[in-house]
Amino acid sequence: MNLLDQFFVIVAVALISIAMLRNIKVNSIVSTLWYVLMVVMLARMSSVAYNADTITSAFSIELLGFRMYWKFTALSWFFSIITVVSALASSLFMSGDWGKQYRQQGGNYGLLQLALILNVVSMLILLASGDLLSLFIGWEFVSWASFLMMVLMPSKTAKKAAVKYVIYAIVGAMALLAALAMVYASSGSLDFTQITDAFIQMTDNMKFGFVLLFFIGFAIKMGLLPFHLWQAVAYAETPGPGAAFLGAISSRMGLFTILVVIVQFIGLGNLEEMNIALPYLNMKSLLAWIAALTTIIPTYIALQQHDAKRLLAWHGVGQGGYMLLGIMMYDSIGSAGGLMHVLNHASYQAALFLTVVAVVYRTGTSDLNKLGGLVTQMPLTFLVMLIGIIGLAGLPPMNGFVSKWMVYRSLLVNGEPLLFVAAVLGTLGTILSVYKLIHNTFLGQLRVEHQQVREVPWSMMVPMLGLSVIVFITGFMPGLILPWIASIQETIGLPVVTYHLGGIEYAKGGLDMIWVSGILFYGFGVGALIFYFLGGKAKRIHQYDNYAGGHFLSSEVKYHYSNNFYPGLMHLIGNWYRGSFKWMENVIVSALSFVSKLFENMYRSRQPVMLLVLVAVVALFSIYKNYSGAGS
Amino acid sequence: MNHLILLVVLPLLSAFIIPVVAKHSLTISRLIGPVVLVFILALVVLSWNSVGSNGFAIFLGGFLPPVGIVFYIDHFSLMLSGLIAGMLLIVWPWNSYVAPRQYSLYMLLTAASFGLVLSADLFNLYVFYELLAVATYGLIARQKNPAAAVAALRYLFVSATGSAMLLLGIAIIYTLTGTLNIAHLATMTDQLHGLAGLSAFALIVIGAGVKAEMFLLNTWVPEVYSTIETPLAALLAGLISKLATVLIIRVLLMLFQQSEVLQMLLVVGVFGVISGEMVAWRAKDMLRMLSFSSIAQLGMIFIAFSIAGEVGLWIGLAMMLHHLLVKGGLFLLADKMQGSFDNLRGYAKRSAMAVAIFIIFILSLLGIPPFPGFWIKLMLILNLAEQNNTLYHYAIGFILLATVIEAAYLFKLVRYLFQDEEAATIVSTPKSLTFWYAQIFALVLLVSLAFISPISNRLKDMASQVANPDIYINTILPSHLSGGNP
Amino acid sequence: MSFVEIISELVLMPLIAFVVGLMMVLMMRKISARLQRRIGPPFFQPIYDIVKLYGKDTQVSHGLIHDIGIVMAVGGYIGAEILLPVPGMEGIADKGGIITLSYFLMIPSLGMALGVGQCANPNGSIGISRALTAMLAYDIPFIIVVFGAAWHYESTSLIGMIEYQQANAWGIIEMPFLAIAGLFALQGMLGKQPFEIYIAPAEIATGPMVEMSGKYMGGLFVMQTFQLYTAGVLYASLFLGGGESWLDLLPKAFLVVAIPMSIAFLFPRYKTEDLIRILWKWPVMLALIGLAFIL
Amino acid sequence: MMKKELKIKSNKTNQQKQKRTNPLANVFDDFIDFCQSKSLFMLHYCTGCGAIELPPAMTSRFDMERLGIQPMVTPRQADILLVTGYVSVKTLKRVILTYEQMQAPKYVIGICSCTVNGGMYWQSYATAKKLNEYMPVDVYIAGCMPRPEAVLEGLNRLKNNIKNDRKEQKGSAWKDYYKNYDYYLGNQQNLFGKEWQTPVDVIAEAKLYGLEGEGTYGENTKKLKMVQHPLLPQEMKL
Repeated sequence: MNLLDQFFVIVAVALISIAMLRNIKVNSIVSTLWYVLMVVMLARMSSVAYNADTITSAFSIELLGFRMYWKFTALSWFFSIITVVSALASSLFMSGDWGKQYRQQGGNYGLLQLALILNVVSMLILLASGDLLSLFIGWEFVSWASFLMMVLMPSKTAKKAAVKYVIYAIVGAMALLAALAMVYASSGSLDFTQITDAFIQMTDNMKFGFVLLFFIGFAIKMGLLPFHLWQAVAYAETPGPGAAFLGAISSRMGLFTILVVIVQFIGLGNLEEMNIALPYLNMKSLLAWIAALTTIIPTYIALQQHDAKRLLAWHGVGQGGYMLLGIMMYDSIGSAGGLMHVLNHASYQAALFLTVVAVVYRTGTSDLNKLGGLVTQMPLTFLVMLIGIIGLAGLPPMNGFVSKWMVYRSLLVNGEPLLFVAAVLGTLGTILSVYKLIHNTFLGQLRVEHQQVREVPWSMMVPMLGLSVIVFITGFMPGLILPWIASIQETIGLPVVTYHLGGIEYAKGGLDMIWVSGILFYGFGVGALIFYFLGGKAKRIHQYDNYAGGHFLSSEVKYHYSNNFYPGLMHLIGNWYRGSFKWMENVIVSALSFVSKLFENMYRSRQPVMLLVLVAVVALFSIYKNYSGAGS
Repeated sequence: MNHLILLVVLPLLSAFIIPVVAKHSLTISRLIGPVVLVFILALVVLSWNSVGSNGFAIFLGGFLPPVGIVFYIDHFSLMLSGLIAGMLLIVWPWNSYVAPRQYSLYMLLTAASFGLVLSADLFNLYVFYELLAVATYGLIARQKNPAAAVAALRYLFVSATGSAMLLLGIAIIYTLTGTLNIAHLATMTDQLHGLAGLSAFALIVIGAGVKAEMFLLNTWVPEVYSTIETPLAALLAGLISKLATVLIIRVLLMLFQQSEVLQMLLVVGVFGVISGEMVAWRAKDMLRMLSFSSIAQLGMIFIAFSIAGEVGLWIGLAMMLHHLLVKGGLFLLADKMQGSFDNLRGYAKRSAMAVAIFIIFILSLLGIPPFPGFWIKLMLILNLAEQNNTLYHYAIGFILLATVIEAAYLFKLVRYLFQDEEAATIVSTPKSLTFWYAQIFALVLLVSLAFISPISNRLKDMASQVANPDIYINTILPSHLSGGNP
Repeated sequence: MSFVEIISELVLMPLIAFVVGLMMVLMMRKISARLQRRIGPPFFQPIYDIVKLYGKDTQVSHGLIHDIGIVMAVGGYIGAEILLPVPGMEGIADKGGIITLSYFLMIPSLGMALGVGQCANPNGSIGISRALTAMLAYDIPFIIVVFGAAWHYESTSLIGMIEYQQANAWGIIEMPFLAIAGLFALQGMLGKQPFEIYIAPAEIATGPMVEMSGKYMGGLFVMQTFQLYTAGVLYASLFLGGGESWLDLLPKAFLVVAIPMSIAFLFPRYKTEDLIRILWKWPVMLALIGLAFIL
Repeated sequence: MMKKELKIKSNKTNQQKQKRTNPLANVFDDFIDFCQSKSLFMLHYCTGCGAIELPPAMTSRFDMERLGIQPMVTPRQADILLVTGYVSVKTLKRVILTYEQMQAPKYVIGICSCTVNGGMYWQSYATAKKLNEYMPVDVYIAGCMPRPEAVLEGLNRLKNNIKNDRKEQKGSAWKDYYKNYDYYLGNQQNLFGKEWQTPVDVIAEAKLYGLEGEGTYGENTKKLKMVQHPLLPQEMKL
């Protein structure tokens, strides 16, 4: 039994014990402990992450002529640690008072914990997969586990979204199956290494089909354009901590598979050689453009949302674009940025989702038009959200800045002006939208009905604070993460990044986050000195003591700005993307229903016998034609 | 081993006895059917090991081929026989209000099914096929609702026309060769590969295709399945269609194994898959949806059989078994779920177990790992991909597309089941007995997961046995006929 | 880099920026006065204003975040000044680079936005909403300009860019289109007419500043000095060859700031959507043309 | 009568400021006073015709900015409240709220005769006649309407008052509002009724900044206490 086997035994036991335990309290404690144990196990396997080793499990299945086996590489380890830590945070969050409220509202707490561990287990199976078949099976497990998580919410929209998700997931799975068939057809085996061989043997057209099939399969999970429609609603409509978990890591499984299949085994160099139209547009740049558009469009859709959860979920879709964009740059900094963004995004996204859930826990709504001014009531939650949005917007000194910086740097070095602009456009949209989020939730006027709201209990606060510490520390010292990234790059055959504790070393302008954060905090320090030592004391006043052009404010006067937060912008660009891509779904559905209507009419034919005779006549006639033709 | 002839004889006899006995004792007449079926099931199980890898023939009345009636028995036909017996036991109408005449119809159906599986000459096949048809007409027509009567009439018309074509095809073959013994025919396939021979084959396929739910010939299916009693529908969809398929496969394998024919089968299959799934997508009630879905599944089986050689055969067999299990189970579950989907709202709350089983079935039907359906679909797709023919590759695309559509409608249904508000007219939970059967089906499905390797090996053996005409010929024909032209 | 050097840079750079910025504010007000045929404020007016504001006897705060917002706004700029290389003080600036700097410049805006948010005054929130929209508008041309410059000088470090220009030719000569586009963006960045909808005194009561009194307003006045200084020096470093000495740099910086000021009063105020439209149309077009020349 | 008393009280308070012995502190205070006199942000509450005289005072002809005076739009930012014309009862409520929302040191200039004694609206039932009954007025600029020169003259007078505040005790009329709040409140209550209150808690402000005087509390403030809905600032709760 090597470490990986032990790890999987622990995971399996955890799954069984969580499924068996009926007692809510014991279940909560035990499941949290299991996640801690998993983190410990992963830490014991850290040689994988630091030295780019591989651990292969002794366990394998031989079935129908295929051998499935499982292994851990630096890549698997990286994604696994994110998965397990996010699960730990979610599990801890739901284990206390949140879970109590959830049960009181009629939720099945045990099932939620079970869904969480099932998600973790299925992701770990996927992450450890050693060949295409085990990858596909793990992939499907992940899909259905997240489906289970999504249907837990009783609302009608949640179910609708979950079913939509299932259809998308099946489309992805089928695309993947087709790609698998292509590999099998050319080599008779489903090993990862066969992908490369199969690819080389293919004709140009087949190569396109091959790459696209894989890509579609993975892109659907990741919510890349044009398959982005399912994700946000489905994630947003998942019970709180579950949404945090799914939003943090679930859709990144798509990125993992892209990294394994497309980057490692097909190879970005090969993609670069596949010209599409002009010398400028090859397969790699096409994918990069898809990534860039994914950063823009979902981000601006997020800007339109007025539900905090949906807003965050749409950002989750958009941020995926950065990851892919960085990787598609095929250089050391860009891919490091893309990979790092997975962890960074997971940390702040989970934190942000949890803060929103905390707000919902206290106020009962995540509608941004029905909140406001909660900062005095829930200051720590505000702090976590502040750290989270700084991370999400990619401003220094949080970790989101580091990874985005790397992506920008790489775009600059590689001379991709339009992609660069696209990436920045995404970031700007993010800033707008996260300000709206924090403003409409925590700033502005406190509503009368929220005057008694208090800070959330510690069981919910601890995971939020823990995550925000991660957001800060990995931003302050990216060098803690970069060795893992370097090992991954080594494993999957990308150029390896040079790093130090503070960031990146690069001849023409590197990044040292310790300095950058230092300067920033120095600036804040000086600013605080100026503020607190110059000038007299200020008087704290009530929100109704406010300038309103001489109007007297009271609790009857709603003096708050939240609905349609960016009217000027929306007036201009609102029409540009409203319903974009929805038409695609609609076209497909109506085409299908047209064809199916035809078939239905056939089945309803009034003259079945005539139809039968007709078929016979046609069949006989065609045979006759065939033969007489062959004869002459 | 000649006692296996009882498979046909006993049900036939009991079919005639039941009305007579019923005049004296209703209870005994009720018991005859199940007892016979149990006996046959035991017979099949007991004689499984004694049947070697080559199979053996039973010559009725001592007449040797090509003249006499011959039954051919191998593992494949034994398996089918077992399934027939088991299936009939499951759907057996225990209700007290069922008339004895209906029992005899069921027994007639049983006898015909066994005959169809075992017969080794075309004319006998036709006879049993007709017998089967007659029995089903009767069963369908005996349904209480008027819609069923209309459906039965439609079925009667289509099926009778089909039978006529089957007969015509057989007649052409007889004119060409002067024999109807399949083994004998197999020795002179070159005579059949002409215009007339192929036409005959086309007619046979069309004739049998009516019951095999082949595309364009299956216009009777939705009406019938959605109006009749669900167990009966399960029987028709699960079993009878398979038997007709077996007939086609027998003829195909023995007499017409050519690539064009296989491709024709492929095209028909693809159309079946696509049309079935698409129409099922539009369906508004459960039974109709399931019956269209079963058309699609049959199409998939045809696609599997269109792969030349043992591979296609064993995948097709596996699919047949899987479909039998899953679709049978679904029909059993749907026993009480008739009517529009709206009535199913919130069903999950009333019967969580039923819905859980339902989901297991549909996941397997869709081919979601790790359920058996996945492995079958995987093997089908990988083997289609291996074929050196673009037609087969397109078929993959259609299968995948069909799966997506299938997922769309099945999960639309799941959404209804899980919806919170309850329907206006509440659908009652399934009857305990059928529900138990459904549970057993699901259990079998899950247990089979652990035995994928052994099962697939068995199926491969069976397939190699079936796919090899030489074994068949050598077993049935006397050496003077087979030896000359092996 | 010695310890003393670091300390002196940390202290001196913001201080210089403040003093120069005060003069820029004065220049701005003088220019506008002269354009309107007025005399304009006396020389020390910016100092009077700031001292008066910090010397207010009473002032109101809407809560901790209101205070912290001002700290962040001033502090963020102080940090940014340190990252902006000026003659003789480039040691720390080397740690950042143009990307870091442009993101640094968003911190004060974020800080102010938070502070204004807690004031619970919708005028302020509207102002922030418009300011952020304006940022979205002018950052697009600005970012293309930054890209063009970084690509042309083959460096993302401002020091590298300045070195390149001093060794070769000024950016404005080699990339005139980008320089013009940059100037356009600068107008928006400084929030001068016609891009000052987010202040709109008569409509939303100076937007973000609506609830700022005493030292809060004073902090914003200090921020304005930094803002003008940053804009001037940044543009000078990108296109005017930076400065070998202060005598070289300061005239350039003043000139850069003087240009938008001079144009500002020729225009009315644009609505938000018009502001976006014009900033996404002309400067972006110019910048893309400029980019096409250098790529 | 009342007015005289007020004068005396305000003189006392100004004397308190001179108690600082540190010469540097004196210089510092002088410097701040100087800057305050040099930089005045003005909020013009344009109620009547007098407002028409302000644009020429601000623009190129007279250019207020050379005196360091510029217009501002919210009371939070402003130092001077210019009330330009008659003040109706309804308007006065707003004027008072605006005044209370301004931050000290704050100055009030009444422009036109109407603010001095009601002017041509003397007989109106709906106007408040004397502005200084409701808030301390630093400078009155009489006239109907006063010319821009007069306005500038008034502003200059105010500047001098502020500059010489500590010597001549002229520029601190605003403290009077805190120290004699009861008096002003009484007048306001007379006009607006017993329910009158603003969201600004003047008494708490006076307490916080040590501006309480003998006249801060009185019968009128007691009445206010009866009807007031106290608006305590929202504290952060952990």
